Amino acid sequence: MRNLPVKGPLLFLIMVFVPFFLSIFYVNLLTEIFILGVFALSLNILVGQTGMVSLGHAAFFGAGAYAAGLAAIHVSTNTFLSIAAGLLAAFLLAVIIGLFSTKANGFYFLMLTLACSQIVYSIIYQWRTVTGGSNGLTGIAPIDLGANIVLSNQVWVYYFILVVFTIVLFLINRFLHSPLGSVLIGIRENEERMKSIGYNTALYKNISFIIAGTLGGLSGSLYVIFNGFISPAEVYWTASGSVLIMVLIGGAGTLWGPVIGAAFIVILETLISSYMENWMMIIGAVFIIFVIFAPDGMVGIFNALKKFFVQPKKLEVDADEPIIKPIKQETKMDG
Amino acid sequence: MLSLKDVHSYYGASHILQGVNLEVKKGSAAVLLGRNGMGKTTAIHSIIGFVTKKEGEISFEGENVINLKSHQIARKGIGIVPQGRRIFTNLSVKENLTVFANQEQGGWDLEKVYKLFPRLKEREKSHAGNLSGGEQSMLSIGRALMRNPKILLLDEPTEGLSPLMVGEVMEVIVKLKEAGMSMLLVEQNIATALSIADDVYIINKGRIVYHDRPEELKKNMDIAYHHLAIS
Amino acid sequence: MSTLLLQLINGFSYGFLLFIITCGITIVFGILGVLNLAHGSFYLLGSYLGYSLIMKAGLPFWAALAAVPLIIAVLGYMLETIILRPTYKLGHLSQVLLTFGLAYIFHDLFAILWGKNMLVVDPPPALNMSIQLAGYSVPAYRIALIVIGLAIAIFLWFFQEKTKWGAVIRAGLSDKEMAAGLGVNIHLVFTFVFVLGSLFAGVGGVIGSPILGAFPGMEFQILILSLVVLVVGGLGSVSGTLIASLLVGFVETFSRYLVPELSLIITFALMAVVLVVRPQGLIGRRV
Amino acid sequence: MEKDKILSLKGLSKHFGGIKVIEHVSLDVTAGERVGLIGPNGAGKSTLFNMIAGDLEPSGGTIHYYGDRINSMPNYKRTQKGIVRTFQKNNLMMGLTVRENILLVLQRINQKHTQWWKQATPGNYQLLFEHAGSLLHEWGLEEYSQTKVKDLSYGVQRQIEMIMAIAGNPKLLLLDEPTAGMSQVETDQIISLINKLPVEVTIMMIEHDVDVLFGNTDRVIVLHAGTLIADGSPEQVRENPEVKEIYMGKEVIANA
Amino acid sequence: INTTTKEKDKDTKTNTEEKGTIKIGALLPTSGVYASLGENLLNGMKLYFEQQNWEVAGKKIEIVQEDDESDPQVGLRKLRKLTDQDQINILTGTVSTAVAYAIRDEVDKRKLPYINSHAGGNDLTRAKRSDYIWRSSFSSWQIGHSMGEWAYKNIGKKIYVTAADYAFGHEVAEAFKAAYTAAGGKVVEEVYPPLGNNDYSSYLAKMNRDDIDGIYAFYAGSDAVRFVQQYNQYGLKGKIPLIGSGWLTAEDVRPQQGMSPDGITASIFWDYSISTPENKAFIKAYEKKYNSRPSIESAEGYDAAMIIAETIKKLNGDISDSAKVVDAMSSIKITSPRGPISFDKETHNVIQNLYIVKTSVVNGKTENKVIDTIEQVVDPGK
Ligand SMILES: Nc1ncnc2c1ncn2[C@@H]1O[C@H](COP(=O)(O)OP(=O)(O)OP(=O)(O)O)[C@@H](O)[C@H]1O
Ligand SMILES: Nc1ncnc2c1ncn2[C@@H]1O[C@H](COP(=O)(O)OP(=O)(O)OP(=O)(O)O)[C@@H](O)[C@H]1O
Ligand SMILES: [Mg+2]
Ligand SMILES: [Mg+2]
Repeated sequence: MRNLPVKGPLLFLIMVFVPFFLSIFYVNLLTEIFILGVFALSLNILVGQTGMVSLGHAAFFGAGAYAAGLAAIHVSTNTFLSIAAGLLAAFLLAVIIGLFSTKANGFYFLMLTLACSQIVYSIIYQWRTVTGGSNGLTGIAPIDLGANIVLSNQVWVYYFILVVFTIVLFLINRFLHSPLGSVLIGIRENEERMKSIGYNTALYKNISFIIAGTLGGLSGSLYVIFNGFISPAEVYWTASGSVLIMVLIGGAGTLWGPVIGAAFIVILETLISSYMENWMMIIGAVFIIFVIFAPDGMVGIFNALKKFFVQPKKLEVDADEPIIKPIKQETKMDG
Repeated sequence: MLSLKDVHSYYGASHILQGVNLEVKKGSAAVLLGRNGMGKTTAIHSIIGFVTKKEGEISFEGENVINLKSHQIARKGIGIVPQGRRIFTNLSVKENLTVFANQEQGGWDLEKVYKLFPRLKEREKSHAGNLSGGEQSMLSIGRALMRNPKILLLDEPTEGLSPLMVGEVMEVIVKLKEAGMSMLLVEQNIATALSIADDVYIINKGRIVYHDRPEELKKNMDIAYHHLAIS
Repeated sequence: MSTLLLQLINGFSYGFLLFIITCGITIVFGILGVLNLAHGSFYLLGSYLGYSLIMKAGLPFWAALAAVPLIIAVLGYMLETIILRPTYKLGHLSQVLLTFGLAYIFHDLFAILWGKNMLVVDPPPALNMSIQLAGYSVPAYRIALIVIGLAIAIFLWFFQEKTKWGAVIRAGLSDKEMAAGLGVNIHLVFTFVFVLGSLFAGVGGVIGSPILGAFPGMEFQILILSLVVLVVGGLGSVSGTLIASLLVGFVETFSRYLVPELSLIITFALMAVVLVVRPQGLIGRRV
Repeated sequence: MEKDKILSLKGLSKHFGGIKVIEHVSLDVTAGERVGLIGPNGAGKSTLFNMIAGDLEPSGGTIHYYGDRINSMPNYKRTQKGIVRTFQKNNLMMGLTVRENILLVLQRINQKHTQWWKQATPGNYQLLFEHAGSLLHEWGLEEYSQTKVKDLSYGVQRQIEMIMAIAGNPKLLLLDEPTAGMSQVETDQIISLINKLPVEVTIMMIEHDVDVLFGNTDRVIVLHAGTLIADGSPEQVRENPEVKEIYMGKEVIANA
Repeated sequence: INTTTKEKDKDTKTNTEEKGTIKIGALLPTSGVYASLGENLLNGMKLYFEQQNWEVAGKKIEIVQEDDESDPQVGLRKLRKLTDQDQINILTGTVSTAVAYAIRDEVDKRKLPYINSHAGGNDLTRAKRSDYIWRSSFSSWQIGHSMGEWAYKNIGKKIYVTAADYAFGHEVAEAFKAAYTAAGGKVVEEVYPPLGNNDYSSYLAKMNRDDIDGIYAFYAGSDAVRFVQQYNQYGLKGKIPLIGSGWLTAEDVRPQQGMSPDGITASIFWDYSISTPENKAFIKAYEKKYNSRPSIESAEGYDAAMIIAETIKKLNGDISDSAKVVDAMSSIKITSPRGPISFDKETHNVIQNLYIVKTSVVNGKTENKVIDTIEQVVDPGK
């Protein structure tokens, strides 16, 4: 993470030039990866950092997307207004759901979030006059940044979403290992003990839930801006499951893991399903291989490789020289 | 009865035990002393098979058990009172005692354990997780006794026990020894340890740095103090 | 009045059907701590095998009911020993992912083997009729479900509460290493439990197929339903699961009758209410 | 004076179902006192601590802290107000490093815990990291600074428990068997560090090592079956025949 | 099992490079809830083009199929792949209306000729109408409406309406109710169980009443199997007549329903029992090739393929101008297995016959039979 100031901007620059080299299809695919990347990043705050595994995160995606879409249709096509509407809706929903679901722990929390998101789903599904029911909300105007700048070209949409994505990633990078971020990590490790050292864990869990939910709403509104539609399928529990898998496959609790996971799943799904009908089987097999051979996700693999190639000498020393870890006696003997 | 020859153990890449040699003779008590973090628990865990990455020879009644699985080792007649007690918190006190009991070769049964620790009988139906620290220690000892092992591995069994209880447990240990039970005891309190030991080992950074009979050690406590860094 | 009686019977039979379907996942999760997301797939495989044996090979229903669970149990045995075992040290989340991957694989396998249409199994001939009750006809098979479900419940309750096995397994859950240190071959125990859970998934598959049929994607419906019952009941006690199954059965049956507009959310709303009021489920035990 | 009375228990009781674990315990502790708490196993000592620290709610009676009734104040608030405890059974953030564990305490004391815009690196939070470093140095545990707690031996973990408690700016420090599982050296070290704490820090200590206890307290309280049976100077309590009978036993433990 | 579409397509590609190829994108689900429908649609299309030797007006035909999983997000992603990567000339498919709506703007923006071959959402040829989107299948309205008057005349004056709770179900039920009440009938009560519901016993208990003359039901797939079976098991069969849409007793669900569908009447635009020469030929060819009966969707796929081929023929193989393609398509009039069909130039929806079919037991199996025809139904377009 220390070298991010160099690597980050470089990566950003590469991404800026991507549309000049890749066909529009890949630009669109990348845009989608960024959107789902934000979604996965938001869930990672809950799952990877605070240790609360949620199976209902799609509710916030949906809240953000529907609010943004409805705002675009009924109020104004201004994109910032749509996003604001999406953020607000997701925020409010997160406050409500967080209030009681954070009281439960572990598997109960998972199921409670699932229940809440299914309730959100069925509200969206059954409120046909507003949401279009199972057919979804369609015909949402393209990006309009105000002052008559309408981004109807997919490449501009790409840039817009790239910028938003970069900002989110930058902030999350700061947040992940900040003092507040480490409070959340502490809760993941041992909530009871965190209380005993003076943290109101219920409050922090709620904060975590609200941040994650609101960011989830952001990705939902970006989705609407990008695709021009939203349907209940994106709010169904399977959508929550798939973002959870992105986080886990990529590497929970790491910065890049969720993004890599999102890219991996999107690419895998798009490419494999074009070439063979039984793509679910392949994805399933990939999961299994990951769990058994790379339990820390893709980021775990990278780290292992890095360790293997970058510091092979150090490892050998470790193995050869039988230094037992505790060598505190030296300090002791001095005194 | 039990002997370790040049045992090396690892946690991942860290090499903890670095050639430990140690022997427990039949019907005797060997005591393992050492400061915190020197490898006492690792030695015990290597014997019972909780540590899997290890080399060397651990022979029990003439058979090398170093490559066996925990449950196989335990079934050979090795009982353990682990550090931190590790009772089954979601079982009742009685279940903790009876579920793993091995009554085939007589000796200890529920009644006897209850007689030794009346407190456990009072709490018989409680969730073991609700017991006080000392009560959990008693339960852990009782659980090991119920297996009627040939050798007992005791990792700081008196931790958290009141002085009265420490006395009683020590008495039991002495009686067990008289009845022919062998044991390997890890203990922090030197006085307590010496009072029942037949052999004393001191471990430092994963190596046995001292071994003698307690009488010899008592004659020259400086050595012990030196190895244990007591000034 | 008589509609009420009819709905009561419907609630009971649906509740017991739920219990038969979910008891397998309960055993595995409650005792083993493994959230088997492939449970729905095991169930569905049971239904498909039942279909092949009964409708295609012409075996009697009861013979299939004996054979299919055994096949699934063998499959469970292989999966547990080959794939699942290496993941126990990695924690619960790994198993969730792993079994989810399995569910994906099964999904495509089923489509290859049994196609994408819905398949239905006929109930055993002796029960393939309707009984007249209070002026309404009720399928005899539904009544039989109540009896079968009750029998399974009693068996499992006895197994978990009245034998030493239950305690050994619970001990293994709380500290595997220590249980092994006390001479228990904990791997064997885990395998046994998983096999038992698979067996009941197979039983559920065969018994459920005349009512629910079998079609691709159904495994995920069954899975969600099982999870709801599991949580409402309080993770893993047999009695909790039974009560939860009946509760869900009744609430669904009656809500459909009284407030059909809400039937989509009613189970989830029930689960949310139970969890908010009792975060440990009805018969709660900390996991 | 209410003011000096840092802690005051009146008729405190705790029942679990039918089991009466603590019954009508009344007790005043003056600021700066060093109080030892002994009693047979299962007497209710840890339970008493749990109630003072807010991990358990009393079934009856009251707890006053600096004159305020805190019966139902949640545990984290009590910690913020200076009631800091250690646990009889190691209770740490196992997956984090030693330094991270300590920083979690320090950042709260220094009101930095709500900052989210800067990574917690030594550069950004120099003071906190230096403080953590000096604590570890003081205990001779620097080399474990980056080790995950779960990879430490049991005894070292107990030391981390102590460091975290002391780092938490306690006014009332509750130590539950601080030296259990410690070797002789570490025991001595802990005692000397406890004695180095500022005089105004009030300490209550449960300890089965009677030498440690009688040697380092100015008042000893004895609990038996949930009731208070003795309260006095170490000498008085030591000579109390009832205490000898129920607690000391035959005193096999000679002074080594 | 669906034999490898992809391999087949690759074959055609290699032998035909020089002649010029027309690529038809088929956005059809082969996984997810509507997988079997997608498969049948594709089978119908392939049958037709095979009969043409994969060549129309001198051009080779290639089908590029993508699985939309009936998920709008995936559908849009796959549409982009079809247009950007595969450079298709004509699009067809989508079973799910939600997917059709989701891709509507993109299709319109790209001026891509699109023959919708299944999704029935009314709005696709109403408010969301596009110059480039034409529908050869049906609109929900056509399905529901066609039964309204007939039911009033032949079933009775009071009816209970039930449908799966999703947009399609509601649209069909609305159209039926409007036509039925307009004819003079009274809808006594309605109930909408969720899609994919597994137990209808309590709904059936509600319907089991003496003051109704019939039940109108819209269910398809597994819902249809369960509903019809339980309708029988709970003793409603023989007491209250059941009518509905053709999917209630379609070719691909009836085998699973046992004898339960006996006596049900339904309205649909194609049925196995239509005894025209075109249909007989189609069925014969289909059964020969796939060794199973065609379903409604197979016929839809066959028809869509036929319309695409006719359009290409009209333009002599030059389909470079979307406007001309659309224009050519608008005046197509053919007689397909389902009877004479043409397009409504205003709405772009198909004009077709609807058939009332009744199910009865023949030789120990259930069979449908056309008992009435409602000629040339035109969707009102609003
Ligand atoms: N949650 C609980 N439910 C039921 N009984 C409990 C619970 N917690 C503690 N007890 C019982 O209360 C008694 C007192 O426990 P406590 O932990 O306070 O003892 P202690 O004095 O600290 O003993 P030790 O010196 O062994 O640590 C014990 O007998 C214990 O079994
Ligand atoms: N799971 C583990 N992974 C890595 N290192 C470990 C692990 N457990 C223990 N260690 C290290 O092994 C060394 C020996 O630990 P061990 O527990 O055997 O010490 P001990 O002598 O029993 O100490 P104590 O008196 O504190 O119980 C310690 O340095 C410890 O940090
Ligand atoms: Mg140890
Ligand atoms: Mg205690």
